[in-house]
Amino acid sequence: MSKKFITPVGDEGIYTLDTGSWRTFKPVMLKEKCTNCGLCMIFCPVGSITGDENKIYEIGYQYCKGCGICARECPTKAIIMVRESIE
Amino acid sequence: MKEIRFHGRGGQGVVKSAQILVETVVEGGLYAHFIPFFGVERKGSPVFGFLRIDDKEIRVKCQVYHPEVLMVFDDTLLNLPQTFLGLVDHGVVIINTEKTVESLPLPEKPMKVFSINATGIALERFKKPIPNTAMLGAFAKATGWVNWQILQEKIRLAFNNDNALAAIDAYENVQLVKQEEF
Amino acid sequence: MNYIDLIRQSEDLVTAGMSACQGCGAELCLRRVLQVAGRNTILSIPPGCMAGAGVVGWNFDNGLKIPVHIPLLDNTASFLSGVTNMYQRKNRPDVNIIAFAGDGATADCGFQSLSGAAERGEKLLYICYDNEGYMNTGFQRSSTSSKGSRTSTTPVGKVQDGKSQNQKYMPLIMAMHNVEYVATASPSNMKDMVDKVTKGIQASKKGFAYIHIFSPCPTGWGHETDQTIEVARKAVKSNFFPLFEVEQGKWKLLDNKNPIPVSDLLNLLRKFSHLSPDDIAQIQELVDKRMDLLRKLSAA
Amino acid sequence: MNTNQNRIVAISGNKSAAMGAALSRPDLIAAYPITPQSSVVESLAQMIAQGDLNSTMIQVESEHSAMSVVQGAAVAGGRTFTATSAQGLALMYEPYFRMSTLRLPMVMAIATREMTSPETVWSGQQDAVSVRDAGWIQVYVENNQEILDMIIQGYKIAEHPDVLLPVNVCYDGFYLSHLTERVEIPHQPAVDDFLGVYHADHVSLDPDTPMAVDPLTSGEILWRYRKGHLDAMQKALQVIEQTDDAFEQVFGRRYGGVIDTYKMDDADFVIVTMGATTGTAREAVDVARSLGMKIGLLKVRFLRPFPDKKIREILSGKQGFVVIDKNVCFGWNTGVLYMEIKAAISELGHPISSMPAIGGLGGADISVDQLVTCIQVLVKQGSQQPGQLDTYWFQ
Repeated sequence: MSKKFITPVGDEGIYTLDTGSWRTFKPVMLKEKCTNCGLCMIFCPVGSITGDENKIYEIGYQYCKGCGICARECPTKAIIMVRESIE
Repeated sequence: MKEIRFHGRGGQGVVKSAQILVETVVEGGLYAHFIPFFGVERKGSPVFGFLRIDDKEIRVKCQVYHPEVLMVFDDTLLNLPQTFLGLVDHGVVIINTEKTVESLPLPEKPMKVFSINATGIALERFKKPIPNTAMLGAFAKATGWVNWQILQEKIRLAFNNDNALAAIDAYENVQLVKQEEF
Repeated sequence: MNYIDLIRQSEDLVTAGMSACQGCGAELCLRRVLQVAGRNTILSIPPGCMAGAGVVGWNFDNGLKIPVHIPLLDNTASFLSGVTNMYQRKNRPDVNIIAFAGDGATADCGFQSLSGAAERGEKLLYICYDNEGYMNTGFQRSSTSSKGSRTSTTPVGKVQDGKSQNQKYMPLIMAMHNVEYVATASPSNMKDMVDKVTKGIQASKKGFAYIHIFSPCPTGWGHETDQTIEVARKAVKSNFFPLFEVEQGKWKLLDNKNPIPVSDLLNLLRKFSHLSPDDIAQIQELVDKRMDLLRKLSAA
Repeated sequence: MNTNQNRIVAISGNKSAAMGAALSRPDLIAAYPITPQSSVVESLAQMIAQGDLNSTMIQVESEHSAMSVVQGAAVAGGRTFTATSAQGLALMYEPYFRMSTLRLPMVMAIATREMTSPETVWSGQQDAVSVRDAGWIQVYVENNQEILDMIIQGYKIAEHPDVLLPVNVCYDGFYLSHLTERVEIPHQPAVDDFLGVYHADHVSLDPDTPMAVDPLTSGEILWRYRKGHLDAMQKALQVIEQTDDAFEQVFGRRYGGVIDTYKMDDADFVIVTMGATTGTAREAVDVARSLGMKIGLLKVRFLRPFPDKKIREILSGKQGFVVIDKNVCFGWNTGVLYMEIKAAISELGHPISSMPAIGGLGGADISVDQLVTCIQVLVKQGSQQPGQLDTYWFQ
């Protein structure tokens, strides 16, 4: 008997929304001001900011919703929000 | 099928004693069942229940309307109108009392009355006014329907030796005090 | 390990794209909690913003990389009681059993099962993300909505002025259950939150643990999406949301010696924009009284 | 099988339910006290306290949580048990519905009871029949032996890969729950053999196989789950029969599967019962036959799935029937079982006389004499007119 329609379960993959398309402003990191403290990563609600093994932090745009928390919380004002424009 | 109705008060161990009788009959290889009447049992309030004994499976699951035997755990219950309701002619009534049969309020009806001071026996044997195990001894003797050896064993198992001794006392002292009149 | 390194090195176990609002405090907290907990975790997320945001999956897909279930709105703690007992029975006490529930599922209809599970000392960590209302259904009041708060069911009108009742204060209620661990946490104080989640998970191996997280909601509360952390920070600094923990009966309170006035927080939030100076003074008084009580409890 | 090792005891219906559950070795039991069920969980707690039963017992704060705890344990792969009655079942409804729609097998005993109002604690079947459309399998039993046997069979049916549904074993509150009678207790190894070990492989919450249990599911997909659930119910009709056969082979007792009949072969009229009234009605059939009435008995054992085909076969050649309902079907002026049977016979192709009868509400007794009188009314009126007769009330 097929197990597909017995109990509803999600085991075929990860459900992912294109939240990158939600932005009207996007955060841009000014690397010359960045001290790589990592607070932007800590406070990013969507997990779009990652740090590598050298503790260098970077913003990924695929899922960034453009909330602006990183820009506001950056202690050195190294992130600015810029208007998205149609490419 | 033999049908017996129990009348007692909450705290007198009516249900427990009836269950012991069922266990006794079942262990003897026959069939029995007991349905307590489903009131809200409170210490002192009247309680009753229905016992059936048969040599084949008992199918009915309802109250007993025409008992052959009444087990009356307390002579004060004799005044209640429902106590004698439906008792068959020449039925057996087993009463826990220390009074004489003449002073008991019995209806005018052909019946056999057995008397036993079950509360007195209980107080003597285990210092508690719980007449149920003594009543079982009286029942065994008065009806002859259960295996007396097994019953004593079951009482010992459910309670203790003092209760079994109370049953034996009652077995030996239960009196037929009235028979087949009217 | 430094908490920043811990988060940097931990796998994000939540789907990369989930349907939570921009600047959602709860999404932030969920990701961080699971980074601390790791893959050896079973999560229950009752109906609410986080479940609605798709992390319990959609059709045949999961929204997390770990096993997750959406219990009923009112049975998260009892459902997980069954799960954790089976895991103890299967001799797998290493599996973290965690609830991530909103305030409605915690303080309102889920309160009975939560209290029951806490009283029984079930081995699980129950986290409440408190955004002070039913935000997934459009900001109706809950029992944790703050006094004075405008909600869709306690509107501001000619004869009514937002929520007139005081907030039910869950952290103390849970502390009074004498459980293994109780704490409050705020996303603004992330190191503290990471520490507390770590402790909560450890405590859940011995008994019941409860963490109450202050979870700003830009959509419902009416602040800019980038202000989420600032709002949370001001809530802590004004003692509007005190940070404390009770570890096996031992109290520890983060006491702000010079708290900012609560108006600094309230002024950021549209849900309080109708309040008069008198109203704000009343809220300040409530906040001060609660802080006094917490000081007494933690001084003992 | 060495049946000598079976024990004969005299126990109450609740104790019988507890013994049946214990013999099935549940991993986890959760329960909350309610009259008349309470002594089921008291007995189980006692067995655990004595070390006779190795189950985890969770003393919850409500029936809602009782069902939720067993649900959690079931999703985590456990075999579970609980018991309830009336208001407890009503409080449980939310996770109760979910248990079946998550397709989690388990057994729950219901010591059936009247629903308030008026305030009552006594017998009746209103509670259990009210949840007949919540996706559970429901069996109604006649005596204490059947309680025990059907709890064991219940697990076998519930866990069958073609079924995967939870099962209610419903027995009349007080009339069985508090009735003490002879019960044969099967030997544990025989039950272990019969049931086997439960492995849930259609759903689990386990970090080793991460999955979302109950993700959001849209309408274009959801219907498949409902259809699968209905199909499983229909397959259960077969599984119930097979299980009864298999049970008889091991334990020597059979119950007839989804229905049972008594003195039906030459009967013109039929009395239909469900639950403990059946035994009393068997006696009434004997009495009525001695009075010259050609009456037989149909015992409906399963209300869900409903054995419509078998019932239609049984009733097809008969002149009329009466259905004894210890419940009411609001809106139809009858009991629930009557309506179900009426639906089942709608395809007979010829009219048949039928009488709804309602009694036993709130613990009211139904005696042999009363049933004989009811049969007399059926035979008299049913001989005169086909179709639905006036509802007969036991007073």
